[in-house]
Amino acid sequence: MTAATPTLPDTTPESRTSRFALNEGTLRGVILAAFLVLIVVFFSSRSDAFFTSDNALNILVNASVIGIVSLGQALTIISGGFDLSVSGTVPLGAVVYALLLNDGYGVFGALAGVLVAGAICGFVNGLIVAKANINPLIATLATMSVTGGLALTIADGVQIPFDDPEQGVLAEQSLFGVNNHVWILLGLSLVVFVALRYTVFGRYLYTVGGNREAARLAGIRVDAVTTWVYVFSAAFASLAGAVLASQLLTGSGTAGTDSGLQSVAAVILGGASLAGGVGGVPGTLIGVLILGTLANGMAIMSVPAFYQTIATGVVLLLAVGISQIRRISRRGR
Amino acid sequence: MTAATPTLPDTTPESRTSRFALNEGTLRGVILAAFLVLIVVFFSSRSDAFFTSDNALNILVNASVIGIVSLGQALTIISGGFDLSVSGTVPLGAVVYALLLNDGYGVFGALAGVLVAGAICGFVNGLIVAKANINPLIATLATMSVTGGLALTIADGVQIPFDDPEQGVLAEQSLFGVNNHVWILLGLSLVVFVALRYTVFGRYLYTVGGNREAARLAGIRVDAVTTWVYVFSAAFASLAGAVLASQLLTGSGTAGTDSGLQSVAAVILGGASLAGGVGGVPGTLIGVLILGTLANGMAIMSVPAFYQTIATGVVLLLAVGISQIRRISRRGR
Amino acid sequence: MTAPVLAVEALGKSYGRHRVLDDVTFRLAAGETTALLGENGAGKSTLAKVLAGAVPPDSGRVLVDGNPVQLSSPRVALEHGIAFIPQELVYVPKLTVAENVCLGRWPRRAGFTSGAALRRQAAAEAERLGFDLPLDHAMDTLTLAQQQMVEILKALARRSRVILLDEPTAALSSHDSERLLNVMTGLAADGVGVLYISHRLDEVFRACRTVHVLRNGHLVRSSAVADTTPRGVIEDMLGRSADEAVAPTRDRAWARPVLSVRGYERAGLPPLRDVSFDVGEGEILGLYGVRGAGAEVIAETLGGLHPEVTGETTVDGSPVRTLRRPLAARRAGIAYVPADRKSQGLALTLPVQQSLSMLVLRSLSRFGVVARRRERTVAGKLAADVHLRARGLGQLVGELSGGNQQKVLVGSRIAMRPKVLVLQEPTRGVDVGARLEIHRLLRRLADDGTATLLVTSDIEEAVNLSDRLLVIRDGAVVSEFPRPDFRSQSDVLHAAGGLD
Amino acid sequence: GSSGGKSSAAGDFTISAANYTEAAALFRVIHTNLDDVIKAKDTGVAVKWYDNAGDPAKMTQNARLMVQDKPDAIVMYPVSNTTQGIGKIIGDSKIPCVSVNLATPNCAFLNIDNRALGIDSAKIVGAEAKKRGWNASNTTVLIGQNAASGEQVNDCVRYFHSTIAPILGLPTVEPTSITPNMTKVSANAIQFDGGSQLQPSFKAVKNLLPSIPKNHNIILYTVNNDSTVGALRALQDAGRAGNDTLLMAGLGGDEQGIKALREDPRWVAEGDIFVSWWGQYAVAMAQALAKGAKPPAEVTLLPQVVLDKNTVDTYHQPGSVDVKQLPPLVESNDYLKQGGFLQVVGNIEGLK
Ligand SMILES: Nc1ncnc2c1ncn2[C@@H]1O[C@H](COP(=O)(O)OP(=O)(O)OP(=O)(O)O)[C@@H](O)[C@H]1O
Ligand SMILES: Nc1ncnc2c1ncn2[C@@H]1O[C@H](COP(=O)(O)OP(=O)(O)OP(=O)(O)O)[C@@H](O)[C@H]1O
Ligand SMILES: [Mg+2]
Ligand SMILES: [Mg+2]
Repeated sequence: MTAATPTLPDTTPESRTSRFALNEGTLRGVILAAFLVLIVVFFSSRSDAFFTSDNALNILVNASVIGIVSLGQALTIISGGFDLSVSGTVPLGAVVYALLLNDGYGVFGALAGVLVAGAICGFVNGLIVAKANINPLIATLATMSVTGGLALTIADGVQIPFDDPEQGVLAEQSLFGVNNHVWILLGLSLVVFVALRYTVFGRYLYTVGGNREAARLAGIRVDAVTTWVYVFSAAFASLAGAVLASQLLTGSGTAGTDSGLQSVAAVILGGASLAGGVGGVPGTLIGVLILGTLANGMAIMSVPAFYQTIATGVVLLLAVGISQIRRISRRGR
Repeated sequence: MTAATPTLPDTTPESRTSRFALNEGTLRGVILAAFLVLIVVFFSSRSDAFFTSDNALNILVNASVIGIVSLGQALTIISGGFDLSVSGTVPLGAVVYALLLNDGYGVFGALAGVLVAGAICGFVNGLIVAKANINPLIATLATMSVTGGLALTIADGVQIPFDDPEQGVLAEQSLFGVNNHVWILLGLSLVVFVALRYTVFGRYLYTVGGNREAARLAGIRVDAVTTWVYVFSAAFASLAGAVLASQLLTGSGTAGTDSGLQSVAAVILGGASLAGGVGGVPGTLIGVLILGTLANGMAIMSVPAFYQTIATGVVLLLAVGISQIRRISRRGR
Repeated sequence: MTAPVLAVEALGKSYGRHRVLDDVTFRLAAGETTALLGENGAGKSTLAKVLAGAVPPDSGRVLVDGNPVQLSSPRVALEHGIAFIPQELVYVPKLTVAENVCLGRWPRRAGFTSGAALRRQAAAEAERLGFDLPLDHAMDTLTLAQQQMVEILKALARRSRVILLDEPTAALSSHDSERLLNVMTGLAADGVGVLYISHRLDEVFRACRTVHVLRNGHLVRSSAVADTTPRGVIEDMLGRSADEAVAPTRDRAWARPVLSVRGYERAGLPPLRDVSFDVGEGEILGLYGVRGAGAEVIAETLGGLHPEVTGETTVDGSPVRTLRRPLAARRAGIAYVPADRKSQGLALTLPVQQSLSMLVLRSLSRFGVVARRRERTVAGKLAADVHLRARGLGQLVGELSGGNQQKVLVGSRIAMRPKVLVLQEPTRGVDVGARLEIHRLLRRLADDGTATLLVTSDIEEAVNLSDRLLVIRDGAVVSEFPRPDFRSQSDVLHAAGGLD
Repeated sequence: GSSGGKSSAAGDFTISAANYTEAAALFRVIHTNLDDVIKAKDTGVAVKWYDNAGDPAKMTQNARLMVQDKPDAIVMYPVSNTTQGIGKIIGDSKIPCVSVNLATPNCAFLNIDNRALGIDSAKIVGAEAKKRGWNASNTTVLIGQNAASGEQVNDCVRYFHSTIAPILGLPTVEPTSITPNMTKVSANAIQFDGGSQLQPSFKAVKNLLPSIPKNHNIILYTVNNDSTVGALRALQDAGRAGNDTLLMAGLGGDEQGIKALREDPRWVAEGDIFVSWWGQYAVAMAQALAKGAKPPAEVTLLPQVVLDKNTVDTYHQPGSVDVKQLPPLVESNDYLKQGGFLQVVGNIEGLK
């Protein structure tokens, strides 16, 4: 038998076009962005107070804590994991930040402490998930308990107000009248965006999330990648805690305890898949903004509290549903 | 090419050993049960008040609400899904139950109403997950908002005390001095156990959870199975709400809102996998009991509040970790 | 004499109490192509996985260039120059072909990488080895055969000193297989050591220099290929003398059509153009075409996977209204064996018994409750029919060797006793002995009246088993071979367009 | 203040108010009762409501939105002691502000005296228990805190304990050393965290019950009636709620508390804080502030009184929870008269 010719009939002619056509993920992002615009238009038509630059900043200010957490969460979800423990790490970061500030370490010293504390929590998470091979949902649910309890213990159950109320610099406005923590969010977004798109670490992440075993067989240090992901996620969450404390001028062991589910919702809303291997920064930010805009708009419209809850759920469904319409239904999960 | 004789040495489908050998799942269950015993022994050695029949009943009474929810959650997780919306369905069930009781429908009438309300919520969940193909975590996170908001709306934000305090029969003691809702839990456990093990529906569940696409190709109505699973889960949660209302003699729109994560924790602790296709009733019950016993034992020992939170996390990790030790690390996810 | 590039000494491996590898010792020299043979479940894949660092051995040593090494992870193995293509494809579904080819080896500069450079790198590798693949497509949009080609390219592109190939040709057409064998020969000439696992003895005898045979985890033969015969090798595999190959009987006269397909059309890729054929009662109709010609789409359509295909289908005289989903196919009496057992066929978390009974559960139950005794009997019978090697009916499918998983898949479809049996790659990864048994089984089912449609990329299987063979090319039926035999092989290949 | 919000009629006094949460009856009545009054009478006040939902982050968002409304005054019911941040936001806006129940920087503070409530309730319960001969050998005090709501709120249970312990000869513990993390207060006292809610209280008490000696009588007091009722259900379930083995004091003055005080022999005191009127007091205070009144530096007191079985009908219509009249103004809140709103609403003892 002789060798076959290398050209095979099913090397589809479209393969060339695909680079220019919208791929599934981008399309989804565009639809979601359109949905966000729709929400904004709706609220603007209902209230004059909504579509103002002040209120835009308002939305950003409110969204930035959960936004920072969501950036880290996006990393874990893309890597095929899950980090509920941020619900405990955010208050831990807040409490540690307030303590260190009050102990006179200054904003930068306190921030360093917060990042280290977060990184330690994340390292433990990473070891548990990567080495002990425990399902990330249950592992981080457990460490959420631990870090949350630690935050309360450190604060002895009470809130720690900043001794010097002028130390909320993270929450203050600077360049262009935009709050510092919004800049932090934007800066981190850029860094994560570049890391995911253009660095080897980013490729590792998508590979590990897409198929752990394939990554392992390809010689990627899956455990190390996984551990790093949790370190980043916890460090981001801890930083978000410092921001939250700066907003409140108080380190509270009970603030931000809903950030786990909230950030997961934002990331998934932004097009990531819980199966791993899919997702990105633009989608995540749009997800955060949709949730934030919704909360803001409804509060401005004085929608009764319970209806707000219901409406949030419905809009979440709509957003995910709409962005999925074009999806090829061929595969189940 | 030549042929082989048809009989091969160990084509032994009838091999006797396998029926008695411990398979991975059973082994895991045994280890977990041993862990539970360990916890019991520990607390018994620390407090005389712990190891009494009264306190055993105490634990059961506390565990039965989350136990009933977890049975339903086990179904969704085995089928490869996830139901966070129980956090909203439990209070909805509680509120509806109280309303119907106060409207004079009697316990059975009210129960019927509660089950119907739950089933409707579950049906919607099922449609969203199965037909709209939205990831169950995000879908049920959204419907959790909706059902939770509905509960508050129906109750108009207030609690609905039973007009007749004698109507808490679900929470009363009957046969052998055991509370009715504990009997309900045991009865349901038996039903679900049998359903999972011995019925066609149970088989379909494991198949769909094990590989959705393979199930579909095998002609299983994957959508229908999925929808039923969510109907059951919500009906169970709703029933759990009625039990909770009976315990409190009040339908409260804010009670039981932690049942989503709690039940997921119990089911996973009990050996189920979030990837689907694995899990069962005995494991789930052990998971529920471990969490319940821990809370009870620490309260009796007067462990300081925040340390209880921390300890719960640590023990959860230990339990999952230990039961995993023997696991073959071959497959990543 | 220089040390062999790879050697193992007294290797042992157990799963639980089950001894999978026992005291295995062999060596692989640079530039040597060696075949590793054995029945399904003999331990071939396990050995390969140990050598690739994917599975730790219980005992024994591995030596690279005569130095003992700890292959504690695939990463370490790769560092020692050992590349591996596993039997079950392991790729990243959402990434593009280019990214999968360069997995773990992105072009990098100070931690940064670029998509364009990656694509260039992948294109260069593909070009060098003569592979034509849609580099920008997501992996999960490819056919199984294409995916297999990507996996092969991925391993070859690593420029390793040792390449372990675990049944790489099981899902490939003869054209692609041939291409691969040529590349292998080229690699060996360049001093690469190749370990080749296959159930296709003809390939082994053409492409390999030495052969090792595993039986129940023991190495029972190591010799030069020239010193043995296919027959001898098979006897080593089985541990007893092999039966004479019996050409399947096909004396039946043409019978009434049970399955009729009329005017199948499909616009997408690959397209179908006015495909019509009948399968008679008791007939095995083969469909053969090169990768992408459309044969597999026809099978998938009959399995209910392509609602977009238009045309008419008749089963047993009554028209099938729609084949929109697999359930409809099943209801029409069509049993379908999909090509990819892992993603489409089996739930690896289920025990063997439940996998075998999956499609007939309703008939084994009363009022929704499964009659476990009957299920056990039925499953036991099926397991014997397909010559399953398992520790018991309770063993999880995921723990079976690849070939045995395939047998479970075929068994579960046969259980339906269907009017029409549609098979895609029915013996993918099945050993020679069991393959013949499955062929006999299919023949027996046909004799009982089942109309069988066989789509296989294995030309030998196609001509041996089919009563009639249709060649598909560019989505259309281009020629028909009544009663094909091994002499028709090259004609069939010509007609299919593979030899132009 | 500046011009009013868009939703109100021209010339109205506009207020943006944020409630602790709308999901609990206790707080919801603040909103609904005020709405009823405004709807029923021509008060010239327009209130726009926000819901803090028990969440500090949400509260911060609401503070910003309220400032954005540019109302004549702000009323804030903070969710925890994390008020420095919102104090800054509100302070920067220069809008007069009333903070209810928890102090907020740059806001005038309107509150009940939790400490006094605890002490007064302890005196009533203590007297009854002493009469029955309860002492260190046969009594356990069960107090239910809500750690998340901060120190001030939990003062009631801490001072309750420190008051009742000496009366019955139980081990004394400094109120300030009873921390949120504490479960075992002394050999005769246990603290649990019921989160001010029914079910968590039920669960917590259910779990700790076995640690209370079987022969002990129980004295129950918590931060609110939801928590007390939840604990009571658990005690009932365990058969530990007999008429001669349990004494309770409620806190809230809501329907369940008043009803229980009238009907339940074990429920011997009720800290009545007239929560449903807090909205009215807050509005009056906001108006007074806008008119330039100087509030006391510490706190402006809300109406409160600890009722026992004999005094319950002094302030409530017989057989109902409807408030007949409110306690008279005291020194610290006398200036609320300047606002004028209380006069419109009427029914405060001694105020026309
Ligand atoms: N993870 C596992 N757990 C338990 N048993 C296993 C596992 N993996 C493989 N086995 C068993 O090890 C034996 C050898 O399997 P292996 O995959 O090496 O066979 P093989 O020679 O490659 O067969 P095939 O030709 O079918 O691919 C089989 O009996 C199989 O059931
Ligand atoms: N260690 C290695 N790993 C991967 N690829 C290798 C390795 N060594 C050589 N190759 C490549 O394998 C390919 C096949 O070898 P080569 O090009 O020499 O074949 P050939 O003798 O030209 O035969 P033909 O082109 O006819 O197949 C070459 O492109 C070669 O660079
Ligand atoms: Mg194999
Ligand atoms: Mg060469």
